[in-house]
Amino acid sequence: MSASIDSAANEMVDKKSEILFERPHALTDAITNYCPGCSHGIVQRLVAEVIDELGIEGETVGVCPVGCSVMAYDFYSCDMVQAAHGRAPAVATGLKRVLPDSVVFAYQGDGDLASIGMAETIHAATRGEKISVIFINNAIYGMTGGQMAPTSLPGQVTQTSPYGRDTETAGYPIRVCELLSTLDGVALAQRVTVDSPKNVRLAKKAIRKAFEYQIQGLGYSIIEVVSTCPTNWGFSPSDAFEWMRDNMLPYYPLGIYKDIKAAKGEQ
Amino acid sequence: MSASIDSAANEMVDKKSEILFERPHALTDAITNYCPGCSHGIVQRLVAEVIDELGIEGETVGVCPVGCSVMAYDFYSCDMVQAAHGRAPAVATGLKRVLPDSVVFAYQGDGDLASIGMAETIHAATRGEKISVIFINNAIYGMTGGQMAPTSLPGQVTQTSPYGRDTETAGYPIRVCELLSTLDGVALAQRVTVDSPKNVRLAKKAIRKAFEYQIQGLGYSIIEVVSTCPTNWGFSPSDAFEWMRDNMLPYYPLGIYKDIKAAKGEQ
Amino acid sequence: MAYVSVDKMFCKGCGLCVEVCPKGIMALDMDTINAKGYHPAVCTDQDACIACMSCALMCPDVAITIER
Amino acid sequence: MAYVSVDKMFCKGCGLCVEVCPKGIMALDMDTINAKGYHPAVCTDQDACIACMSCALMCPDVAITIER
Amino acid sequence: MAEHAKMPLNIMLAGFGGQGILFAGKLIAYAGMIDGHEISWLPSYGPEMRGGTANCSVCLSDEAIGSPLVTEPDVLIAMNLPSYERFIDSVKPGGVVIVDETMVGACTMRPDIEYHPVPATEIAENSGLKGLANVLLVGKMLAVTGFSSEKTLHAAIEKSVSAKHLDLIDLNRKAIALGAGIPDSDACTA
Amino acid sequence: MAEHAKMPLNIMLAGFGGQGILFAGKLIAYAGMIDGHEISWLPSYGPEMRGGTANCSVCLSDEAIGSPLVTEPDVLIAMNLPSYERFIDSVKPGGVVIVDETMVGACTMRPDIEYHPVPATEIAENSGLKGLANVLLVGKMLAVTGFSSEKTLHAAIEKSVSAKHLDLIDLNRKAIALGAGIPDSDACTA
Amino acid sequence: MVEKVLMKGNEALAEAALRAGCRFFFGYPITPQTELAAYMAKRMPKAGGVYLQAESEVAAINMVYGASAAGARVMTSSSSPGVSLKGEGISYMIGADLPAVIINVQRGGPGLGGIQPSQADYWMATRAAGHGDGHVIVFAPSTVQEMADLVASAFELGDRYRVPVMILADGMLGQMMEPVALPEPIDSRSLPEKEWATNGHGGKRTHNIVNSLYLVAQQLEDTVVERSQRYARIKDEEQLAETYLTEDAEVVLVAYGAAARISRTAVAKARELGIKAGLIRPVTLWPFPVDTIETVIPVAKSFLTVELSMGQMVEDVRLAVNGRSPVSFFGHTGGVIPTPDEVLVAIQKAAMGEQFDLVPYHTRLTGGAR
Amino acid sequence: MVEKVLMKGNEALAEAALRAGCRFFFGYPITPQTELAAYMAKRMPKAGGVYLQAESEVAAINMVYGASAAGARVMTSSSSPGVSLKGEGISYMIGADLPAVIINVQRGGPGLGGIQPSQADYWMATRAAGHGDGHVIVFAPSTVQEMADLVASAFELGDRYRVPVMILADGMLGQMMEPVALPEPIDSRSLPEKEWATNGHGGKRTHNIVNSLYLVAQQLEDTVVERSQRYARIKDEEQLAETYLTEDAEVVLVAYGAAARISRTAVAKARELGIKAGLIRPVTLWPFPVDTIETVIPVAKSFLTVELSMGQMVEDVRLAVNGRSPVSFFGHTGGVIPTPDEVLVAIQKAAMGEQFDLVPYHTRLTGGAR
Ligand SMILES: Cc1ncc(C[n+]2csc(CCOP(=O)(O)OP(=O)(O)O)c2C)c(N)n1
Ligand SMILES: Cc1ncc(C[n+]2csc(CCOP(=O)(O)OP(=O)(O)O)c2C)c(N)n1
Ligand code: SF4
Ligand code: SF4
Ligand code: SF4
Ligand code: SF4
Ligand code: SF4
Ligand code: SF4
Ligand SMILES: [Mg+2]
Ligand SMILES: [Mg+2]
Repeated sequence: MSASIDSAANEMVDKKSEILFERPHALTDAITNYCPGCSHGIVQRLVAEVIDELGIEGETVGVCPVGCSVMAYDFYSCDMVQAAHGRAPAVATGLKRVLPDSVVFAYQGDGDLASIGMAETIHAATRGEKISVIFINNAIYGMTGGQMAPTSLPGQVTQTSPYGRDTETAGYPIRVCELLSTLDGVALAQRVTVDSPKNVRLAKKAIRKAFEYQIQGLGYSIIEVVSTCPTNWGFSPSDAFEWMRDNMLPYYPLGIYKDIKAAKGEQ
Repeated sequence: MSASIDSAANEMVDKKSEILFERPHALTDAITNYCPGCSHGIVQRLVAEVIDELGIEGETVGVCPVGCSVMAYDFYSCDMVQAAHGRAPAVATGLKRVLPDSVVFAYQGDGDLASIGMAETIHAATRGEKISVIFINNAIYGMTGGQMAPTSLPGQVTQTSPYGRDTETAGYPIRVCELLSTLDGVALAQRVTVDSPKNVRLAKKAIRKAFEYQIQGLGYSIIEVVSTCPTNWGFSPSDAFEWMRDNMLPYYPLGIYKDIKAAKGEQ
Repeated sequence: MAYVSVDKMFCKGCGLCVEVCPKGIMALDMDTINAKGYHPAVCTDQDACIACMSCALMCPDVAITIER
Repeated sequence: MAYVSVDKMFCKGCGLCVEVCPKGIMALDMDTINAKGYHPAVCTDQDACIACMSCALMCPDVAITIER
Repeated sequence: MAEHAKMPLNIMLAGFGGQGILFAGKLIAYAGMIDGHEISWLPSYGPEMRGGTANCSVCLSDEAIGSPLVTEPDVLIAMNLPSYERFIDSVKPGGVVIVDETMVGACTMRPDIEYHPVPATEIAENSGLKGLANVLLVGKMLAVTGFSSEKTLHAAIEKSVSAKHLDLIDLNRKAIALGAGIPDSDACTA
Repeated sequence: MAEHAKMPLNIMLAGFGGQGILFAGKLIAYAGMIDGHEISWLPSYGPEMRGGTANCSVCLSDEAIGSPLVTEPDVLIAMNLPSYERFIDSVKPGGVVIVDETMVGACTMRPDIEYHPVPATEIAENSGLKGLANVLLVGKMLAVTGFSSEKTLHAAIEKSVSAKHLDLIDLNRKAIALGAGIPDSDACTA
Repeated sequence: MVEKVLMKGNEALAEAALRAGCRFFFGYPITPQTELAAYMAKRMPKAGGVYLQAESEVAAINMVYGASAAGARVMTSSSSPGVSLKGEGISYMIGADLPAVIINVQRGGPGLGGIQPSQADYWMATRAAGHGDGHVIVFAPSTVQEMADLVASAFELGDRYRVPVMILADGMLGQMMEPVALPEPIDSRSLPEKEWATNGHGGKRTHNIVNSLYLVAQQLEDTVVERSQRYARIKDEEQLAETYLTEDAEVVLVAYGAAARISRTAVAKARELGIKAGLIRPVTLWPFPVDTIETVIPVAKSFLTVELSMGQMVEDVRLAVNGRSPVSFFGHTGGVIPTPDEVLVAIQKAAMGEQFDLVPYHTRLTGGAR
Repeated sequence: MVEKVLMKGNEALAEAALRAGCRFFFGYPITPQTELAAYMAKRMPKAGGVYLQAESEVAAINMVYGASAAGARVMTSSSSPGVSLKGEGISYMIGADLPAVIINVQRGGPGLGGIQPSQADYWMATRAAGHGDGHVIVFAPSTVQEMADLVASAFELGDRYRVPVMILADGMLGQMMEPVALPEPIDSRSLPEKEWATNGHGGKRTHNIVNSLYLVAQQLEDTVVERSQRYARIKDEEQLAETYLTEDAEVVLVAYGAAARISRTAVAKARELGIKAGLIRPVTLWPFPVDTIETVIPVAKSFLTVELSMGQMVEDVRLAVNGRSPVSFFGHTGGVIPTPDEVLVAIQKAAMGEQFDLVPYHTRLTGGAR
């Protein structure tokens, strides 16, 4: 049988066949604008799968600020709001305060969340705003063509650190989970990655937990996904994951940085 | 002898008398706009004393953003720059990059530093910008008449939290030293207060260290001064200190949160 | 055994599925080029598939469906 | 013994010096009112002063000079 | 000016923060409103208020009020010396000036105005009305200008004082009556 | 159009990102500049570039250039099918169209243009000039339009290629010569 | 008849918003709008609404953006420097067709400036609340009563046309008290549903999107053009102005807000001197009431614009008059309040047929009456 | 003769700044000004200067404020939404009399809009860079050569008048390459000292203060008035415009930047058709070159403004013409580039004495040529 799924082939599949894996309902049929092999695609799918599993598509509003995922409003089937660069936490706050019974998530890049949007991030977190933030840390400004991000590594060459990030003048990368976990309003802060099927599964679990904590009204939850940008890093997708493992993970260790339930001994 | 120091009385003082305490040179003769008994006055003097002791008045540029200390440009004898609300770290960065051999300090309130200016604060800190920040944490917006600050305590009544700060809706106070000490660019983060002569002495030592670290090029230094706002708290100056000791200090413990030299075993 | 199908329209030929398949049965079809200019992936041996889902989990473009 | 002088122009009568003086010799002069409407502080007994500097350290308006 | 005051009547009240300047202005404004006039009330605001002086413009008129900022008052109520000095020259010729003599203690140099010094703070303290010198002066103004009636002012007090403080309402009424009855001090006629 | 090209000459180059479209445009622009013409070079930019198509407008003129955006090209160089399809209709009647036949493979439906298909990618690969199909096509354009001279193009190459890559300069020169010499493929004349 | 209460302008704005069904307020403290936020902080929790002090004006306007996207009637307020900071957010609201009410209680500028009343943000309000082609509707109350009344209109028009609406007040109007008859509270449930709102599709419709991004230029132009058609309707239907003695006026003053109050007094004084002066008081600044200007053109011999600025609205008057009469300007800025007598001097000059720009230093040079 | 190099407009701006003695650049990434920042990031460290990627546009403009206060020649660059965010900071610079060069490589708006060329920030640049009474000088280059040349003028005028200067470009000019003869680098040491700079008094003078706060209204007004006197001088002395075939022009086009290039082609085409068209190209947008407009008034029968917006500069043209001729508008917005033929159609209409606002949907309705 051919691997193609043109309609004829589809019809040949036994009607009673069990579907083990398919496109989640919470994703539209739009082809994304992400480059081949970009982590954005994986993480975006995980969020959609979680929405499906929790059966909350009709009550969910997503916020996509500026970054490579700016057009996520076309990709998700739930209601979507495009937000100004860095302001997703504020926009999500406005939404959530009006719709306290809805589920509001923001999908932010590292430039968005940790550079221009740092004040909004810290304050949504300290307010314990009941939103879930999916944070794509790819150590670069993807959308604008590869400038230094607040999470770019020391020595990392980017368009705006052409001689490698010099910590003397450009400072040090920010570890967002570590930073946020000092704040009282944070219910969950966890760092994951998606470089292998196993890690993808773990990432999804974390995202699900973030949504659940929101639904339980526990506060602000953030899942930082250490990600790749094959295009601007100049690697193939799988080499990009390799570079990420070798260089980013030591600086950004995976793990749970704050879990309000675990802390309370509930888990 | 009369306590008044009108000129006649002054002349009566023996010329060879030793002066044990006097107005520092780095302060002008202007009468401040601070309310009676306000901590701002004490801390402002300490900074001036440190400038005198280090003999750096001619090389120092101070930055005063908006807040009760907005007019500090009239109070210090060194060059002064008034900055937009929250942007003192950015303005100080601009100054310091042009004048790397000068000493640049920013004198910020809690609304200024931890609310509107949070992004600038975090980023100046993570860049290890070689500036010294004097941070007046009085748990209120003094200048605008007593609104809730990011550091207002849970339950604290202010003009904009008339029923007491409700952490469910208004979130939790931010502990700035704890937050900043997670960042690599920070050389010194210390919390002090000025409620007694002893603590005033300690505060001055800390401020001096902050300036010294800057001069040594070690990075960003911040001295948080847990302070009072008798006017907007509605207490007498000394009752205000009492309230501060009873309520603020438990939430904002004094101490050194980061000291790059101590960490390196140099001190 | 499972049916692994790749939607050519979505696939961007990134090769991540190829990389992770424990059975080595995913490959890019160099003879096909889709509308976006990519060589889509294809399962070269459905019978060998152990339905481990690795390919689908890694696929950034949700191009893969797995059925039994 | 030291000379503690308070500059009336600067003093805002906040009373912090009064509060901290270990010898209890600082007081607000209720008979004087300065241009800003405050009762300035005054040292009521120079001879008792131990030059501990407490008053000056606490003074937010740098109104106090201490000499020996 | 003892007959019923002519409209428009522009009033400036000034003193230290804490002397109740804004409240006194509000009483006058409410009275004007109850009497059916157009009225406006404008405080000075901003950091200068803190610890410093406070002042407040009140306009009563029978036509729409233009600028609510009183620059040439028909009536000046001054509760301290700096305020007196700041505003005395701006009073309209023929205007009324009422000062808390306890605080101001100055005699006027202007022959072209009606000058009414009353030791309001002192009298208030001696009459169990501590802190109500401001209202006393409103009473005095009522007597001098006839801008309203005692009845109206009582109603104004009810609107301005929270109903929770019934006792305060009473004290305020007393202060009005007392103020209306105080004769000019003769400090300056001597 | 084989005689020296008439000015103004508006050129559109289009293909996939990575095919060197912008570089080919730059060569033409530099050549025009060296020849003393007014020139402009305008890329398409933005996210659409990523992975997708790239195109570039080059204008040569003897007067000040107005809009640098070429909407009705005198010359179209197309390096893939989507680009060919997007721009073919906009070419001026009488204009020149040069396509990389390896990638485009289409024959034109327009009788009112000069159509020059050459299997540039194939020839480049077979001639040790992998990746220089773009420059080959510039050579072909030179031959077809006479917009400049081989000498000028050599100078343009020197300006466009970093001096560090002397070998590259040489390869580019070869590509120009090779391109100028390729005859039109007869794929479409059949 | 509704009983009148004495209220500050800032408080009237807040109370009127509550009565117009606004249950969401996001702001950041700044003088001289303080009382508005304080009032909201007190009342919102009791009204079952949300008062949230944002971390900055930037955050506040983006919270407004989110709340409006969710379909709520929402308000923010600030003063000049804070409104500058909202520029990007306002532009986003325009681009995403989101209504909201934005209050600017203006103070003196530029920079930190001062905290006294000013009208120097006229251009920012009417021309360039942010980048790009776009407008907000701008109301300019001149009494406390009008502050209360215009809030309701602002929410109304915002929802009807899907544009942000700004109320351009100033420190004087914000701080002063006047008697006000408060409008009746509306029943929020009676408001029409916002079908475009991103409030969760509940499985009942396709997903809604709130967005201002259009990477294809032609698509972006199409949205801007569609919006400009709404603007054209607004210009046709929503101009508002009050006139005072304009019927036979030879010198027509044009002034809004606080400046209009002073001008009105000056006009009355001028009439006493036998000068046929009149006043047009724009209540909407955008759309600018060109139709009202048109009505006075036949009789008017000259125009005089009075502003608490160096002269901004005067350009709109000149555009409307288009050379048919001289248009002069008189103003003070930085918080200095012109006196009616100063304006009277300017009226006298204008009555003599001069055209001038009487910025303050000129007045002082020529011995203006202050 | 200086050898010409082929450069992108964005790069020319950067290189010219370096040659004008600018050693400090603070910016935040945004399309379509990317190459400028990238160029600075590469060159500054080698030139002994500072390239710093700020955490946001707000931070960037405040770093510029600090660097300028310290006396440096300093630059920042952004594109429309980012420039909105700089509004408060620019207003502070105006208020504190601090010079700097601010680049806006405009893109389509409002909101996130698009990234294609646009001129829709004209009002923001010329009227309301921020709150309060204040202006920045605005230059509008229309070739890459001019981008290089105007940078030097911008630094010059900024320092001379102590005002921020904006260069208003657009995505087309930023991205295109043209030959450019770069200006000679200046010797920074030859620049006059800035006595007002807060660079440490070194015991040699009293302390300098950089500030825009004046709590006493009269003091604030005095500073604004003093500044407005500088503005008056700028208006007298610094207007710049280029004319093309205006001497006998009956239809005078007014267009700047990219729109001027297209208009120039259209004018040439119109001349071929026998229409006496001409073009005024403002090079300074503020001060607007009213003197140049005045020179063509005697002959001009009608004016046509062409912009990549819904029509903004057209108001300045109307203000300058003041009713003496009809002033029409034609434009596209959102990144759509008008063709010379479309402009030609508009010229033909204008030549027939009509006054119109040809926003794009009209063109399409009337079968305009695109
Ligand atoms: C106010 C503003 N500044 C700058 C930009 C330009 N911009 C768009 S996306 C982006 C950064 C993207 O990086 P990141 O947030 O890390 O997302 P990624 O693309 O890497 O997923 C920037 C700077 C903008 N759109 N708005
Ligand atoms: C952009 C902007 N927003 C708001 C304000 C108003 N404002 C002035 S000072 C201040 C806060 C003062 O509080 P803080 O920083 O804690 O200083 P403090 O007065 O308590 O010393 C605010 C909100 C302003 N000047 N600018
Ligand atoms: S630029 Fe990088 S982050 Fe953006 S879509 Fe491409 S690979 Fe992903
Ligand atoms: S308001 Fe508070 S912080 Fe400000 S000067 Fe007065 S006491 Fe100090
Ligand atoms: S499901 Fe597992 S075995 Fe089957 S094709 Fe995918 S990766 Fe290979
Ligand atoms: S992972 Fe998905 S997109 Fe990538 S090659 Fe495989 S099927 Fe195609
Ligand atoms: S120096 Fe010490 S003892 Fe002397 S007056 Fe001051 S506090 Fe009292
Ligand atoms: S501490 Fe200073 S200001 Fe306070 S009362 Fe004593 S001398 Fe006066
Ligand atoms: Mg990123
Ligand atoms: Mg504070």
